[in-house]
Amino acid sequence: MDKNTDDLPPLHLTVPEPEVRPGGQPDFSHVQIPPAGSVRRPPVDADPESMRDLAFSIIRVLNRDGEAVGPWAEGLDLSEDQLRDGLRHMMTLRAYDARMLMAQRQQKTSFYMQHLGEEAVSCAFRKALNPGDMNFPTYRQAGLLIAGDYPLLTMMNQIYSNAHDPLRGRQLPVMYSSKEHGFFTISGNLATQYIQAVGWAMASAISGDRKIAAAWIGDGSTAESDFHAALVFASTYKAPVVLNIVNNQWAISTFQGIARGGSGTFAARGLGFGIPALRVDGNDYLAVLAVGKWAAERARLNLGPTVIEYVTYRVGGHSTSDDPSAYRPAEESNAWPLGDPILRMKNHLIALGIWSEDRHVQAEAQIMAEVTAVQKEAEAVGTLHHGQRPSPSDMFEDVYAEMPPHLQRQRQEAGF
Amino acid sequence: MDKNTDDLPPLHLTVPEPEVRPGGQPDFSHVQIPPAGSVRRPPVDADPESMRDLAFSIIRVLNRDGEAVGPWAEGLDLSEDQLRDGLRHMMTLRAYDARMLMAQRQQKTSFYMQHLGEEAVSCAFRKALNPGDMNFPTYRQAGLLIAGDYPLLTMMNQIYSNAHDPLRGRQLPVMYSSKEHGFFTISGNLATQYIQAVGWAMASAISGDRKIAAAWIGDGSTAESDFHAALVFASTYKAPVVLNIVNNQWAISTFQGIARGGSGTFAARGLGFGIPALRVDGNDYLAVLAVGKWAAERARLNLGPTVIEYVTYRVGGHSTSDDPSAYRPAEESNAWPLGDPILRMKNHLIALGIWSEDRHVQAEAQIMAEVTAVQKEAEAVGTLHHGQRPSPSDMFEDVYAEMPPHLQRQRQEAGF
Amino acid sequence: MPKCRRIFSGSVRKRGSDMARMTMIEAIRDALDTAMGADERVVVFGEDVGYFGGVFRCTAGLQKKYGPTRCFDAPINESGIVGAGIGMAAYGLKPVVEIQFADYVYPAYDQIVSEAARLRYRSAGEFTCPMVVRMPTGGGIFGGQTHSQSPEALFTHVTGLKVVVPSNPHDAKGLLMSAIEDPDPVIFLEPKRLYNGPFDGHHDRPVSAWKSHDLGEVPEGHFTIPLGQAITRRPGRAVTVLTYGTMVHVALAAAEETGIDAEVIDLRTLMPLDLEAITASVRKTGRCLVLHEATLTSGFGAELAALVQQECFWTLEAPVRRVAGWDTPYPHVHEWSYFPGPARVGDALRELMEV
Amino acid sequence: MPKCRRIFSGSVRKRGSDMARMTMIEAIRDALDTAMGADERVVVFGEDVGYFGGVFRCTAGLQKKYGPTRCFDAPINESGIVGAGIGMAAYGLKPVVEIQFADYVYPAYDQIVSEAARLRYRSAGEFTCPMVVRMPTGGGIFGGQTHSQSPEALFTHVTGLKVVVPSNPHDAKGLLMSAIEDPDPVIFLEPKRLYNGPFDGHHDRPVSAWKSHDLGEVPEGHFTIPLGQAITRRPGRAVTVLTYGTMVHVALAAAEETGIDAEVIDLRTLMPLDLEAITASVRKTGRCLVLHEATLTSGFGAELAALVQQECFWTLEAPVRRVAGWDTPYPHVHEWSYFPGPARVGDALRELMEV
Ligand SMILES: Cc1ncc(C[n+]2csc(CCOP(=O)(O)OP(=O)(O)O)c2C)c(N)n1
Ligand SMILES: Cc1ncc(C[n+]2csc(CCOP(=O)(O)OP(=O)(O)O)c2C)c(N)n1
Ligand SMILES: [Mg+2]
Ligand SMILES: [Mg+2]
Repeated sequence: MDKNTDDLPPLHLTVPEPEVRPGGQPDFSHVQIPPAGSVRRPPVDADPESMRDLAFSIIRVLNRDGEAVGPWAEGLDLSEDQLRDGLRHMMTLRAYDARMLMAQRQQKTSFYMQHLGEEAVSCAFRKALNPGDMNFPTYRQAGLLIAGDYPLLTMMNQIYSNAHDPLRGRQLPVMYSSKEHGFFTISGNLATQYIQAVGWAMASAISGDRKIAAAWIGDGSTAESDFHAALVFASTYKAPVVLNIVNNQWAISTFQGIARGGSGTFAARGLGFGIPALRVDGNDYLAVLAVGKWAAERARLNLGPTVIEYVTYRVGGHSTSDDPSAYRPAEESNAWPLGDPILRMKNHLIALGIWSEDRHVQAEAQIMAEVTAVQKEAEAVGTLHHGQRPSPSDMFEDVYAEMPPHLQRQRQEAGF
Repeated sequence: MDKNTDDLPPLHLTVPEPEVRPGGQPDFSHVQIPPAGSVRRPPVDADPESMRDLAFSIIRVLNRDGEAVGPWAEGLDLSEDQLRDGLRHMMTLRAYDARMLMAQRQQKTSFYMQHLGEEAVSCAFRKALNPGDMNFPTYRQAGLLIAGDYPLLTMMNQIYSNAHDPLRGRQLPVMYSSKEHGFFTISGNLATQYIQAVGWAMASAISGDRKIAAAWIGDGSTAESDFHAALVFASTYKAPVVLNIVNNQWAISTFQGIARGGSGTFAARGLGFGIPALRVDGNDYLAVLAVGKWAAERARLNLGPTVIEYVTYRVGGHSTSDDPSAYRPAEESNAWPLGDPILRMKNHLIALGIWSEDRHVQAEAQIMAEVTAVQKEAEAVGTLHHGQRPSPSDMFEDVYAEMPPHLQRQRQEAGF
Repeated sequence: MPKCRRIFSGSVRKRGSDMARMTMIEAIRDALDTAMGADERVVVFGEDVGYFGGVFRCTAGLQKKYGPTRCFDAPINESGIVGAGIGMAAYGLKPVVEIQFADYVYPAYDQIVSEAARLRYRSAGEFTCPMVVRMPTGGGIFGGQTHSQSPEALFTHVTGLKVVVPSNPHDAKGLLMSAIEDPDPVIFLEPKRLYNGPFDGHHDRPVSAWKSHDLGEVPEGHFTIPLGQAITRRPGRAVTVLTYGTMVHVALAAAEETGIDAEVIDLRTLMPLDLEAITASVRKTGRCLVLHEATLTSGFGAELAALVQQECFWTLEAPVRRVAGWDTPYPHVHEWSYFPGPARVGDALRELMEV
Repeated sequence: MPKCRRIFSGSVRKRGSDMARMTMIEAIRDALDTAMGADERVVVFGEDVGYFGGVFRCTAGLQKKYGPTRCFDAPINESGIVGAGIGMAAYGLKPVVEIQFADYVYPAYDQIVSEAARLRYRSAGEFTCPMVVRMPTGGGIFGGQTHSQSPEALFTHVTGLKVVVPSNPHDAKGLLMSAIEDPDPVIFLEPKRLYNGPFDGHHDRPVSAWKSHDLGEVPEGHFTIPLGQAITRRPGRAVTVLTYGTMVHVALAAAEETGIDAEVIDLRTLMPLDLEAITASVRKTGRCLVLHEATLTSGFGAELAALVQQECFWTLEAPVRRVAGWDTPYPHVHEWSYFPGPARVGDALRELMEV
């Protein structure tokens, strides 16, 4: 035993703090961003230990000139239509967000959560999956639905909790569910679905099926214990699942340093489990798609799980209940070095000669008109407090497959 | 999207299995064991990333000739008495285990858990700590008490749940508690205390104290979610805590491959958090002590947590309720390549010329006589079903600091 | 064990000679085996349940018979076990997971409460969770505070769950098979003190075995007992005893020993509850004792007492009385002072009759 | 808001002019501030509670005042928050941790039930857990199923815990300060719909503010209300209403609107429970309504009903009646059909008086 402890300076607690707070000058100079095309692309069956570096870099495809470069660009082979669809999906999501935010301010709904700045992540990843695969999303992946051609009208009906909401007004707005579209019912409880995705993938493997699962989690939520459960199970049973981490730098008011602790990156978490872990530019549609496909292929070939960290930035508030200017400089999002995913994709299409500034302005207007038209349609059905709303008698349905006697009695007492 | 999924072979679930089961030939040839003295000893303030290799090796001090060799041996500087004490503590623990196992078979207690083969881990680690430091042990670290000179008699009184049991018979046998001896009350619930240890260490840092904490967990229990909570908190706040993982190859009937999954080692878990992670020969008293001191120094210098994986083997059953021959070859423990910690320490002392075969035989007899004498003393007080037992009226005490009215009423109703 | 009339009301089974003598462990294993044999979607996993067959051996032999992807060991992470089970159930399998002891279910509590119980509701029936969570419960084996708990009330308060507690091998099989076939999540609590034989609380008497008990006779093959049906274990006119699990046997012993003509109702399913059976009996007897091993305050007995006084107020001749575990952790050495044994139950019956 | 008589029985405070008008958020913050100022051992942490001051702003300004090692952001891991808190409490600090919504306490349930609640018992008093776990509870803000729950019964069943639910700023401060000074773990449930103003269930009427309510007046400085003491909010002779939190205000409104002379008892502390106050009132009125927002089955109302019928059987003129949240998840759009508002409570009162 050391005897001279008393000579040591006293201990003190380290509490990580972001570089800047409101009033300060936004500064992302510590974020190391490798040039597009510079990170290697290992074969999908490479030994996880051999690609450890990928957890500490950032895979990028689109360079400053809007060109798709490097090994991750090569296998993509997207048609012009696919490229334009990608852009359109992101633009649609942004327009949708704008309208729904406004609707919330007009009290047509109680709550909304937007994707501003993160559109590429869910819109691109959707295209890495096949029909029948299942996403276990958080509340910030509506692009999975939009890029999967889920009807905007149905989404809005959910936001308005009106009579056509397929979830019958039971869920908080944005907590969509669509089995057909490979979109698992969203939970309000963080991280719980990460392990469920692993279980779903295990079930597919147990059944000798060919479907894979994709789990979704935010940077802050990786701190939750179910994240660990998911990694333990996925690693042990080599479950065919893609473990997505969306690092948008913030968890409500809490900067990513609190959840990340001393590890350099969130992707690094995967390394402790022998799971390949890749870090990707989340504002780069093509990089997200390329890495998503790589991971999906691994899963489908029964090579097991992959961790993907999408490096992006939450430009808006956490939700309509949040005002980020209270805890970070208002201009911080402008300083974010990975740019706007829509702008970058637009520039790529222009560089390819299949798009133009004019067509973009046109498309923007057209998309907004479409979204607004659908919104009218949804509002004609009803909004939170007006129009056709789900019947309160529905409240007692679906608690169980068959309504047990005590709920029948309660429904009777309620008089619905 | 890939369109030709149907051409792929169907998925199948991987369920890890141990190399051998009963009937098979024990085989540890896959366990790579570096020679004693061959693993480097970085300075305590080295960058965690720079010592990544230590999570995949095994730090060893005692070689086959009983010599203490290499960089980890150098700083130890133990006196002859300290060396002999180490041996004596391990021998005492083994004798104690033998007697208590027997007592359980004689139904003097309901339950017991032994340490056979793992004596070095807790006996040596205890000597890396200072008075005032706090261990958060599992049920398999009684060496912390024995090496800390906690009275054997009190331990036995706890095993017998007799009138002198300081825990008043409330806890299952082996679930000791001693604040004075830096031994936190053991929980029956796995892993819960790992994060509590981190909290305790944080409290010490918050208070500007100089005390550190040591957390303990088994290989199987690292799968529990609170393990993750502990690593997240320890990594984030740089808590002055040593995070011990005792990998004794088995979790009841479940081999370590189930909890470990695809990662090479349990120590590797620490790497995902940027926490230095060391793997140690758990059957090597000097290696355990050297690494324990190194980690304790880091903590005390406010450099943060360290993960230590002790590679050892659970020679006995999980508990008196377990019969391991049902799930592993009975001879497996003989094949275990790291040897017997007591034998190795004995050989070291003999090599140093401060011990002999004769003295060992003598010591063995003497220790057993001592333990047996204490056992008689404890049994004279009482055992589970005989002699002086705690009063049932005590049952209602300590639920709260002050007994609330409803418990007073219940005690009255109970008639105690 | 006192003789009790067996009334098979509600049990749906092939009649005939297909009966076997089983312990409750064997009956549970038989239910799992039958379900796995009949339906490929049934998968069984949990800590130590694979090669070894579970610390209580309820799954012994299943891995060998159905292969390691149908019955396997899980990492020690209860939240992971239940969470993975939910994912599997949502995929379309029928997972039957084991929590090694009910005392260790709390790490999985969030997955059960926030997820399993609400999947159907929040997705309007699109995703469902046909999963069974089995766990040994109750004391009587000197297991101390972490191998003795009875957490049923923590599940009955959670809407969307069904909660089942069998009291014998016969029911254990029939109820477990119903639970596996149920479209919703079922918490299946197995009184561990009953695994190897009936137990009436006389811990100082020789242990008895299921093979000499009527209810150790278990139908072979497919056999279900519908969830939500209580059963009268002993008809009586003086007082109704509402209980379940181990306490059924204690209640029967107390009735025998006091000579009080108690009607002992084995609830079997706590949620949904067979309120009709309860009120019919209490209206007849006018007195009611509620009996469980779990701690008293906010235990399931509170709900029973609240319901009985509400439904049978005008026929009650005395307040509904509760006998339960004391409001303390389960103390190792004082197990038999803690356990509500036949003496305490008998006293309560006598006092209740004196009102 | 109906006027209600304020009875300060049991509140220990400096009398005089040291009173301030506060919302419940401010009162909670004031309690934390006062406690942190007086005792260095008090530390406050949880998700978003540091720099930002909590999503409901209950901890705003505390980090600035006491520094980041006394008030800080925690990773999003409720089990970690409570588990670390237990370690700190065992060290000798007095952690006050925040769970962002009561709906998110389940991941921490194991730490609370298996550890915090039993530390003192299992170590025979050697290690203790003087910790407060605060969390916003209840509905009324269109928060849907995961921002509306009232899990109090899941804690009252766990021996070793104390459970507190304030109904106004005055009590929130006094009870929270007692909770912080308490030597044992306290679950402190804050009805979020009351944070900014009293709420009687008339969601369609203009919101009112605490500043125009008597109980928005809060003593400054050190001020405690002992745990375990109920208070009569409205004396009455016709029927006793047992309730707590938001429902206190609903009960007062229903009494006012029906004209029924109800005695409304605000329990304030559910564990330990002020049984004397309860029985004294019910023996006087002969009728009892139990009222809470949590789901009915196995809710804390079951325990109250069970106790009342047991203790007051001979004076009860009607069965104890429970009004509570329906046994369904809290449905977003049907919030006001789910919430047991003044109409439903009024109906129940009327029916109870007709028996
Ligand atoms: C179990 C649980 N704890 C706390 C919350 C409250 N909460 C909702 S979102 C959020 C932040 C999540 O941040 P992150 O994971 O980074 O996702 P992001 O919102 O940035 O997409 C918190 C704390 C919750 N929903 N569930
Ligand atoms: C939360 C919880 N789950 C399950 C158990 C049952 N259990 C007790 S010990 C044990 C195995 C632990 O194995 P390991 O962590 O490797 O420790 P070892 O016994 O080998 O020292 C299990 C599953 C428990 N005590 N607590
Ligand atoms: Mg985030
Ligand atoms: Mg082990």
